[in-house]
Amino acid sequence: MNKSLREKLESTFKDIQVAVLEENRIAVTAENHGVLAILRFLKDAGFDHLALLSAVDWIEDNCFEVCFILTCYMQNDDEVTGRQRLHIILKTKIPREKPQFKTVIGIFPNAEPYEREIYELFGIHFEGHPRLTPLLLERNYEIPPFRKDFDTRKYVEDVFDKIPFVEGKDK
Amino acid sequence: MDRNQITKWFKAPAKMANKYSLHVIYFCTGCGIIEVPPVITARWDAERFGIIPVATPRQANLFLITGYVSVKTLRPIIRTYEQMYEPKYTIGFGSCPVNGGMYWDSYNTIKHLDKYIPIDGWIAGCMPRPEAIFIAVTHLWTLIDKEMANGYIKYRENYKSYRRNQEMALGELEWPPLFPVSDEPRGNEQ
Amino acid sequence: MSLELLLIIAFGGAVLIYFSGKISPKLRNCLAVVVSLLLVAITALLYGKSPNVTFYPGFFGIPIILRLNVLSWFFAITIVGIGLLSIVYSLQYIKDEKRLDYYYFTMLFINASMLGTVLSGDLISFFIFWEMMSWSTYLLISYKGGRAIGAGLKYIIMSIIGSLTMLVAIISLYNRFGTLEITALSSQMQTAPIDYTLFILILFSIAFVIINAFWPFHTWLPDAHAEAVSPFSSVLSAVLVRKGMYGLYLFMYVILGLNTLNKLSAGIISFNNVFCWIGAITIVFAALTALLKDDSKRILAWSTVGQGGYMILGVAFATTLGMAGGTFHILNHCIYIALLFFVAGAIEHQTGGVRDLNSLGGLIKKMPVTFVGGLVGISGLIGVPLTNGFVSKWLIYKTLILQGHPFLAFAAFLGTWGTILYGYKFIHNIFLGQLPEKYKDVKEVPFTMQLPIILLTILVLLFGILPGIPLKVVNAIGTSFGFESLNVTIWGIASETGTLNTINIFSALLVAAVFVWFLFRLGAKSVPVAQQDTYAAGTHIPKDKYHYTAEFYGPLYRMIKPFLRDVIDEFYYWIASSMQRLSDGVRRVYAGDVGYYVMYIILFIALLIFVQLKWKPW
Amino acid sequence: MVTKVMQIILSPLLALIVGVFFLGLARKIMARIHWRYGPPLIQPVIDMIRLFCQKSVSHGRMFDLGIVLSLAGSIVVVLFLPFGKICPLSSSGGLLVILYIMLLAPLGMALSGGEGANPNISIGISRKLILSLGYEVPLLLVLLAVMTRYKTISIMEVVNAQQSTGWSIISFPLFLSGLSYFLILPAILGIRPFDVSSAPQEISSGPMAEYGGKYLALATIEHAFVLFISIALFVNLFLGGAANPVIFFVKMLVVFVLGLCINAVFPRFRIEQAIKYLWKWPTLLAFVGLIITMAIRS
Repeated sequence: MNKSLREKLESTFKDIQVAVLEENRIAVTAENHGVLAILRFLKDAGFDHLALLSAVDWIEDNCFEVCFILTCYMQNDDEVTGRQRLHIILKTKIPREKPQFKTVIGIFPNAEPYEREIYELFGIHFEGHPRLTPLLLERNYEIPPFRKDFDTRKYVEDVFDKIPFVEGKDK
Repeated sequence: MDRNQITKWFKAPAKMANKYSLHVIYFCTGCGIIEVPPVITARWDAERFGIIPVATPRQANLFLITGYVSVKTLRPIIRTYEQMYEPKYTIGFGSCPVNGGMYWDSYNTIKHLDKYIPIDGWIAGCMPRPEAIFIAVTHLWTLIDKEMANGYIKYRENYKSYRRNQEMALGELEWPPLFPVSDEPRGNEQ
Repeated sequence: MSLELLLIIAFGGAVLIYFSGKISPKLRNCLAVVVSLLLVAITALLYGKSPNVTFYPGFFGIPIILRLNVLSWFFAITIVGIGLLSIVYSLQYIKDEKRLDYYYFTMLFINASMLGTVLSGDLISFFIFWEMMSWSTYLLISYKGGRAIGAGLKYIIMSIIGSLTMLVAIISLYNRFGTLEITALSSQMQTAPIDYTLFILILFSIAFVIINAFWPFHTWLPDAHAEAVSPFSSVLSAVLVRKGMYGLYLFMYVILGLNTLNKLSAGIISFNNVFCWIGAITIVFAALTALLKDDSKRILAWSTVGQGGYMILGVAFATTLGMAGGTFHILNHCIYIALLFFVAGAIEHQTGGVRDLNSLGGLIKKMPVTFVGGLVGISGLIGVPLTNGFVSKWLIYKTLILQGHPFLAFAAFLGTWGTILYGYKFIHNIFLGQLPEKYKDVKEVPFTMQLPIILLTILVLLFGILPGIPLKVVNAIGTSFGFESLNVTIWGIASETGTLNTINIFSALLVAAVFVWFLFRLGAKSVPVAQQDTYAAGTHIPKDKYHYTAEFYGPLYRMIKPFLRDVIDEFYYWIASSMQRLSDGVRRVYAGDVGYYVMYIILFIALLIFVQLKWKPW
Repeated sequence: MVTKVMQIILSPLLALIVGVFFLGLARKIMARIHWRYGPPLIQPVIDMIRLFCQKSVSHGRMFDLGIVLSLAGSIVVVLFLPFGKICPLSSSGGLLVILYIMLLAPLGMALSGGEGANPNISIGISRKLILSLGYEVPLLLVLLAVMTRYKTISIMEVVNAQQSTGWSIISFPLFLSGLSYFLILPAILGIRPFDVSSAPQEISSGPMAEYGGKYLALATIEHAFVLFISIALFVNLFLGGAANPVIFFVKMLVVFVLGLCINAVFPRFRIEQAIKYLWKWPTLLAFVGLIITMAIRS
């Protein structure tokens, strides 16, 4: 089944690399402007469940990598052979200075909290997102905490360690 | 009950009563709470020592914080501590409330809990066993005996610095200060 | 101090106030208070005496008689007392409404006509004053317009039916005995055949059951109370509804007398039994329906319907204890239901017309006097010891149990527990819990509205702790009907089958409360704290959202709601709509132009000819 | 006269001692059923001493007066209940007065809880009142059956009548009423199968959510009195009430331990289930008992 999918993908989209990692894992890397078209194509092909939307911070080659993992919701794992259902991992790279990306809520509505989380922790701005507000963190940070250049130890020193212990009597 | 127990009862009934009737309120944060049910049920019966879990801080006089304290959970912990009545004791369960434990360098956890509320007893261990609670309680008894379990007195006297620490960690606090902080107006009456 | 002077002041005062209102509102207000005070003074002075005045206004030669005995004095004092308190209450309450002269006039006119019904010595004047009372009540119920007119209409239709049956009975009495004077009637009724007395009694009791809002005829009362103005709804529920009870007393005991009443039974179905079972159904049905209501005045209206059942349970048993219990309950109910309507009116006045119990709360800190009034009123309604409701209920229960009617007693107990539930809901949803943001600056009611509340609260507690005072009058009523007198003492009833000593209960409770208060002071002094500082699992308390009032007894509603559909109300509405359809059909027949009428005549003649040819009847 | 005053002082004290002893015993027996040691018998006393020494917070004057009224009401009820031969105020009001004064305790607690401005408390109180409506139906039928059977409303006469005609739990018609009373005893006491109104997990101990320090101490004393009153009423009406307090105490102990065994092993009812149960079997038994008593009497 994934053989034919590979040909279909390579035929419809031009600058796209499709690799079969393992027996039912397909990795697709594409340019970031073509991602929405690929997502729509895969959704029509039956992969209607956006299992995961996350980002990776490649600080050496100065780019973020946004990853989508899609599965077909109705096709469940095969109990007999233990073979898992077919997962498609779609990756794109976006520049690190001013990280921009288009929101995928139009195709997958359940991506809304994922995008808010990535915005809060990585700083990737998703235009077209209805309410891009902080989701988890209590305070705001100038460098989003999940980035590699965010030095947690220094942050802890200058925020928490500055708070003095309480000894002796107040004046 | 040996003879000096009875004399102790008559000399200081309040202190003895505080020792042998510790109504506990658990703050179930992090991975510590899984150690508490065995403490209450048949295997390590806590009721032998007069320790009963209660529902609200108003009825409790022992506050057990089990597990790491994230910045967000610090608010309810402070509010719950302030809602408890005066002779109250707190025990930090596990190494995370002590000094952040394995999350010592995380941006999102509170490292030293006793910068924000006074802690009378610590139980070290990355999730200590249920018996550790009884050891802590027995130590608490000796502290109460020697008048050293005075976390709540320290909180009352140094409330200004505690409040300042809390505001430094959490930014603006939405509940009025418990004790009159001299420069701020006292907002506790109706 | 004769009776005509009393009536002249009552009616003349009403007219005087209407015209003085044209001059200046202030003059009208103080005149109204002066007139009511005068009425109370005169009635109080008339206690011992029983004057009898007859005069002939040239009306078929039937004499109009005014007389006063201890029964009518008992009702008269409640009428003028509650009348005075509601006038004082409405000085501030109704200040900013329009058409105040009309309001004060009808208010005093109703009081006067009720006084007239109570003082009348013969059935003609009784009927005249009764009609005056019904019509002026209709005028005052629909005073606020809008839905009130519908409620007033509903009331007037049902009271007209009652008056008509009463008129039929009066006419049949007149042509049978030739006189309508009550004392003469009572002597002649002894000789009348049983079925005739039963016929007269049923006709009269229909009128009295309608105005007393017993179970089958109760549907007008909840609407009338919810729509009427607060001071009037307290007069309406405290005193006007109890005219039905006065009528029942008049006929069951004064005219028929004890022995004929007991003869009125065919096998087990005696007149009293039927009345008791109606009373029991009223209690249970009204108490459980009141639970479902969310409007503070509707809850009180349904409780008025319910409490009527206790009175009839006591009275219909024709024993000394039952009579004492029923009569005393009339007085108690009149006191605490007026108090509760004043409290509901005060809340409505201060919060700008809000009666919905789901959106109120926490007013105890802002209106302490009203809270104490409401609390004492509700505990009187429930019958908590040391309130007057308890003594009368104790008497009623004792009769029911000792006469061997446990199921009636069970229905009465069930009604009491229903009262506890809706009583606490009334107190909790208005006074306790979180104070909503929009009632932050609600102040206490002005003093003229507080005065009636304070007076009635003192009365509830006084008659609860020293029931001897009212029980002396109640006992006098009983002896006037021929029952043997009760052994009444200042602290309650002393009888061998179980005494009630309220002084002991009061002193025990006082000592226990003082002892517990010292135990309470033993602990450390407690710090007062704002309503935001309450337990919420450590989270911040949202404004106005941390309050549980909507669907206060949710699980219970879901269980008893299907059984409590007001079938009687729907039945009446069905009758009304079918009557309307019928009259609509008739309207089509008389279309109005002559052609139709000629056609009808011809058709009719053709029909006659056909019948003659076919069957030759002539 | 002196013995009267002595009795008036003695009976609440006795009731308090018995009630507190029952509280301690309850926790000990519950622990033993759960295979654990359980606290010492005097643990409630220790708790109360500790609670009295704690500071506390008050939400307004009604918050204080309500709990005082509730405890005073419970003490006054004890004065009307015969404890063996001691019954100080039996002459001024019988079973009806007891039934009505038993109202003061929940009403006082409800008023003071309502002032605590906490929805947990309001939900707890509304459940408590629904539950009281639930168990009052069978309780009233039971009391009416007893009253019609002995043709009196004074409890002392019921006790004396039972001396001669034997315990009413054995006599035919009242056996059903006695069984029905025993079935609703956990509901009256508010213990395990029916503690839906003070459920610590769901509504953080209902009406007691805002009580701490001396308020909680008074609330536990009031609970001890309610424990004593409900069981003493059962013993007086159905087990013939004893000649001297010791036998009376033994009878109460038996009834309490039996009730406790049911309570220790049952999960908690939801409020609808509780009402359905209360209005099904106990009411049926009480109803049949009342019908038969009326039939025999007339």
